[in-house]
Amino acid sequence: MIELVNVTKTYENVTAVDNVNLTIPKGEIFGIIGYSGAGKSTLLRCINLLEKPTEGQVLINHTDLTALSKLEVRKERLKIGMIFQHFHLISSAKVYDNIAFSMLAAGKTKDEIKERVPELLEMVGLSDRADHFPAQLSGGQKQRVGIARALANDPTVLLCDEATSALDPNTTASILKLLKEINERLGITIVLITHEMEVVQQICHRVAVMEDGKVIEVNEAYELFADPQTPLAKQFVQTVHSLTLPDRLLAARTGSIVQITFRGHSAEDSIISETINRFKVIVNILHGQINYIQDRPLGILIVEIKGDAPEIKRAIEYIINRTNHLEVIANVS
Amino acid sequence: MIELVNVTKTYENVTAVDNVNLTIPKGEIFGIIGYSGAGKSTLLRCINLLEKPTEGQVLINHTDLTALSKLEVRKERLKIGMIFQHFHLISSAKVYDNIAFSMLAAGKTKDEIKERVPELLEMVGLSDRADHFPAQLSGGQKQRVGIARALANDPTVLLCDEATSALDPNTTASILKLLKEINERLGITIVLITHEMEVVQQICHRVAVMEDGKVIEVNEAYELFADPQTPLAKQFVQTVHSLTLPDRLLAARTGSIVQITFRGHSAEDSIISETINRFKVIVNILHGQINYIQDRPLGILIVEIKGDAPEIKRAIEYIINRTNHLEVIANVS
Amino acid sequence: MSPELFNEFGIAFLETAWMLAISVTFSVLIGVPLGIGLFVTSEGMFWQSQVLQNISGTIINIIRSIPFVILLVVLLPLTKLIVGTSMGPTAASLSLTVAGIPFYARLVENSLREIDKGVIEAAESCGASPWLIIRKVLLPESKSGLIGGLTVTVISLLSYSAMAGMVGGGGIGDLAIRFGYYRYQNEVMAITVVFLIFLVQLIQFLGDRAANAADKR
Amino acid sequence: MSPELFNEFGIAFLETAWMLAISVTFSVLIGVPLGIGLFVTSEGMFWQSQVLQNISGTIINIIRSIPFVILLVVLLPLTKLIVGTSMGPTAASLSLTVAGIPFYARLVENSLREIDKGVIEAAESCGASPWLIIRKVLLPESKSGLIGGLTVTVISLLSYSAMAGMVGGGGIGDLAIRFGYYRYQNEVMAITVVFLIFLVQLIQFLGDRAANAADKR
Amino acid sequence: ACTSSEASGDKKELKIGATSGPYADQLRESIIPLLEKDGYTVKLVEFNDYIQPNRALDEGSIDANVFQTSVYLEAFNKEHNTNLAIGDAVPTAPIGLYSEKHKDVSDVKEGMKLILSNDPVSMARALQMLDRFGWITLAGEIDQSRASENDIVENKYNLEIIAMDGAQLPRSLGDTDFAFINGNFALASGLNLEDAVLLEDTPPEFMNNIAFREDDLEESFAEAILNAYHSEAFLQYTNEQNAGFTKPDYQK
Ligand SMILES: Nc1ncnc2c1ncn2[C@@H]1O[C@H](COP(=O)(O)OP(=O)(O)OP(=O)(O)O)[C@@H](O)[C@H]1O
Ligand SMILES: Nc1ncnc2c1ncn2[C@@H]1O[C@H](COP(=O)(O)OP(=O)(O)OP(=O)(O)O)[C@@H](O)[C@H]1O
Ligand code: MET
Ligand SMILES: [Mg+2]
Ligand SMILES: [Mg+2]
Repeated sequence: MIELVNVTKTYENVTAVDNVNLTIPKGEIFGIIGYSGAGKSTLLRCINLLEKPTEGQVLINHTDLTALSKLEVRKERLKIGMIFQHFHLISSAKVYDNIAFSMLAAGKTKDEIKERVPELLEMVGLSDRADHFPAQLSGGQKQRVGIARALANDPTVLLCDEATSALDPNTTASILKLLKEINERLGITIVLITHEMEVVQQICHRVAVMEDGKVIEVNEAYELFADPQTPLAKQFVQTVHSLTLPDRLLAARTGSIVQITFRGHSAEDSIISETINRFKVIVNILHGQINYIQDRPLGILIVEIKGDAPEIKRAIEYIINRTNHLEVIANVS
Repeated sequence: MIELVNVTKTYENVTAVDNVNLTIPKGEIFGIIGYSGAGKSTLLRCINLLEKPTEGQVLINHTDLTALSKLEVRKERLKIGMIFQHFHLISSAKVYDNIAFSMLAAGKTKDEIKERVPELLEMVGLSDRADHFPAQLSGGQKQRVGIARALANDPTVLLCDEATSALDPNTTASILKLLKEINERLGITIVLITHEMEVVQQICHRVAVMEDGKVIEVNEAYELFADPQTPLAKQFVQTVHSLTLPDRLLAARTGSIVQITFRGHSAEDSIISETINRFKVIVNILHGQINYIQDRPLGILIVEIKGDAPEIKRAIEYIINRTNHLEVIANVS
Repeated sequence: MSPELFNEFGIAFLETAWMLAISVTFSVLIGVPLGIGLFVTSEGMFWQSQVLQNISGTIINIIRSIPFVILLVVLLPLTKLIVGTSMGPTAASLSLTVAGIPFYARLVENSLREIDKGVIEAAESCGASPWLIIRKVLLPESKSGLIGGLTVTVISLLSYSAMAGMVGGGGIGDLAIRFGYYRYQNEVMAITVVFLIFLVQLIQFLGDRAANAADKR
Repeated sequence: MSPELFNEFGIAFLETAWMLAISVTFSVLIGVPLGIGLFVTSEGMFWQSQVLQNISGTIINIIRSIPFVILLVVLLPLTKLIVGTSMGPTAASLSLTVAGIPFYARLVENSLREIDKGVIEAAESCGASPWLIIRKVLLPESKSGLIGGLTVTVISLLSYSAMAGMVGGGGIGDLAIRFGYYRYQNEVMAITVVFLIFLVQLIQFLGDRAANAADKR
Repeated sequence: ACTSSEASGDKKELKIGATSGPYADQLRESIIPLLEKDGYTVKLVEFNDYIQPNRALDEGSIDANVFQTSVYLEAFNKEHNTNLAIGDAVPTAPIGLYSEKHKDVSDVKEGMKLILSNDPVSMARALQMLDRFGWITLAGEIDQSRASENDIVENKYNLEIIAMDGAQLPRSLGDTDFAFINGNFALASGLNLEDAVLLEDTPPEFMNNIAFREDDLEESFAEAILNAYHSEAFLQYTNEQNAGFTKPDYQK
């Protein structure tokens, strides 16, 4: 478990992190989003004390890192893996030795290293690359080495600073899958910064939104998308749910156009089907997106409802009743 | 118009670009995607001869750049703006002077520069930052300066190498909007490399898929998503259309589960509604995504069809008839 | 310090200042273009030329490998031709200049190498001419490094100038050798060494400040 | 070349080799740790200490600001104490070493500065001890730069060693000075200078090759 | 003074120091071969400096040196508290006044340029000659080991006096009216001693000497070295190679 208590980090004249309080339970995948310069990296780096907070405490499993000596901090870091956007591998060391380095740091013996490194390589699918230098690997492969290195000492916490931003969609997908697996299989707590909302959507349980060094919103990933609390979060979410209809389409429609948000159970019920059966209306799905966030569906559909005005009205009332979220975009009839 | 004829670029032992033929008509936004190291940047840099092709011709508006003298190439470059992932602004020059530089390169007079630069700053929304140094700007602001610089000499072609990869979703959205506007308002041809499929989806008219230096697929952006031709393109598209249902959901279902792809007209018709009206079935939308690519809808829905087996069968046949794209995922009944 | 010594010291200081002024000025005037030349003819740059690289690289290495005393002797005919005399501070300055040029040129080249290649490329993609790139990108972007290199060059030339006494150039270093060493006047030695150290620290301090002020990153 | 001169030349070469061997060895043995010390006590590094930085920076600047000729003289008592004699190649080596240490230390520091800070940070985030980071990250990652710096140091010490003649150190540079400067035998001077140039080019060539081979980026 | 390491009389391995030039040549070409015939192994150490050879002699790094005048040696002994002693004089190249433009001392004019060596002893010799010409006035008796331009109390012709490295003097001869050039450098640069405007009539205190540690004066190696200098063979060498040198008493 990670607890940040009143954490503040000030550089000469900049307050990069401003009085942040956060509790991240064991086994959670916790996302941090926000504009460039919001303080995301600084906050993340405060967790393993790469950046010493100016004020406040960082507790990992109830141990206050800020109260520890340098040596003790080093020991704690063995339990905190970190993955970097730009990999930061030792360019003069082979893949094997890059991973071994991390175990040497933990004081592991040669034999332990010899046993463990191949396992790790296997896990990240790089068994055949042990003898390559980083310069001979692709971006995704380098990042896998970074992950293997971060996991070498069986950490309980994994910190990722934009670990997939520089990667192509396929590689990103494979790395997210790996992270999710690790989280599920080993119960590792993962804190990750990203500017890709799909990453949040695909693997985060909860998310913090940062602005000007402050955490302005902490929300379940699902809730963040379904019902963002702050304007900033709304903006970010909209970039994913940008359900704007082409003018051409709007112009050609004859019925009422409504946007319906289906959350949780309502998304799994056949509400559209039932509406069609109950009322004399035709429902045409114009636009929409259903995302499964933490295996829970969040659906947004823009539909056109055609029929007699009273019927449409009743249909809309019915849908509101079932979903609680309906917004009329255009009412032609 | 950009024509690449048999363009090949070889370094000592690597063929970074391998016999590429492409024609990009005026006013098009053309995307390039592919794995890291596929040769995307090299190809793009061949267009303005930052990289001189080992073989082949690069024609811009029918002028063969590879046949020109250095001086003439410089003149042609005035008509080709370029935007870089890492901005590459002159750190010792103010925003104003960074943009002015580009005009100095074109031999513009002081007066012309004095008139044009504020216009450009206005266009990218940075009028109040003229006197700032790059170090005092946010990532998005730096990129806007980069765009203003690239547009300073009214180019007919704009080359972008991962211009939004390092930016947060909001900034990315605002820059894409700007690019789209420029393209529509000024008719500038834009060639852009990206690893973000949403970027392709949002602004590209056509897309080239590269692998090992070769262009293995050139497709309309819409077709790329609707019907990718190569396995690589399929993989990339899937990262956007990753319609995987949680096991929990699949297990609990009682009807047939089918995936339907709606393209073009079929997406604008109310097929689901009609199916429900025509047959004795209940249709429950489990998952789905409708994207408007170049204002044309492309929809993928996973629906559960419940009812009597023969009815379901007829419903499915009807849908196939109307959409041509239906795939049965699970047949419970 | 006796009045004569004080006087002597003043003259020596002026001689050193004069030698440095000349040699630093010309090291900059010739070293900067040379350094730029080395850079822009290097691989991947706009005037790439392996031949020019090799020739200039070799000449620079040659000058740098000749002991300064020998350089002084070898250059006498040239000194005579240019300065009109083979002795005195001005004559010594020529040898200092010849030693200073390749030294500073290399440092200039190194500073230019540290400029982000992407910025130069961006300038090229604008269609900028090499001259414009040199004036508006290379020089401003490396200003801080150029000043830092200049500091190192001035200090090195100050150190070399101690040998200027061989051709009657005088200066502070020569004072230390002639009086401090040959004539056992330890206080002269001590004073000059302390003064030299002070001077170097001052040069370094001013150089560092100027370099920082020039850095906009 | 007469047989005696040839002989003289051989001896001079051995003397130079000996002076370089000693001074380069100790410049490395002391300069590398010192350079590492300078780096790891700099801002943001794990043993950050402004005090140590200032002290060592000042000492280095002081040594570097004293002209080598004067350094040679000032160090004589120390030389006597350590080497047992104040003359000959071994004695000269001590002054060369004292001049070489801060020179190489600065170059080592500069090479270390060029290591991607992120790699060091990644190592720290692994919980690695400073020693492990020095051994497994700093040294291997800067190997190419360290070799490049060593090349520069060797060439500079070779150039300095020409002044070793002052304390009877001999060597090739001294041979050039003795014959070329003191005896007006221009042809001997020419031969030695050519030899020196050749030697410098050779050192540079070998250094460049080794540095390239060490670069895994 | 330092101890000489081998006090025994049968020391056979010698190191002799000299400054580059005729004194080193005398040793290399005549004296050392003579000594080697006597069964000695001799190493010649060349210096480019006037202090190090004495230091080295004092600390026992070398066994004898040849480069200095008696005046210089006495001053050195006093300054450094050493016990170095003179064995005997050697043929000495006289310092001379040279000029490319003038033929006689009387050609001196107001504001002329004059260059001389910057080492104290050579400078003292030059200054004393100038004093004798009546060009300048020195402040009484000058310290031979510390003399400098500062000892001049009156500069009658307002001569511009520039001190520089001794070996550099012949090279700058063309840029000056007069130059005091040490004989060794004059010869090395191709000047003839006879071409001098005026040669120093070297007084005994300005003869160059072979010096030993005082304790070693009686040692057999010192005797052997002196014998070599006193030999007929060396006289012959002197006549052939060192024409124009001022000869020590034993060669007269
Ligand atoms: N060493 C430092 N000295 C001074 N200011 C700093 C330092 N490091 C970071 N900052 C400032 O602190 C603020 C937060 O920086 P941080 O890197 O945490 O932002 P971020 O949210 O990670 O941004 P990005 O998305 O661009 O990585 C910024 O304003 C930055 O300029
Ligand atoms: N100067 C060069 N010398 C040798 N090989 C090079 C050079 N530049 C690029 N390459 C190689 O050419 C290939 C294509 O590189 P390129 O940068 O075009 O790829 P990319 O598709 O842009 O990749 P990324 O998505 O990582 O930017 C790579 O294998 C790369 O290693
Ligand atoms: N060797 C010099 C000469 O003959 C005198 C040196 S006295 C230390 O002029
Ligand atoms: Mg960050
Ligand atoms: Mg690229």
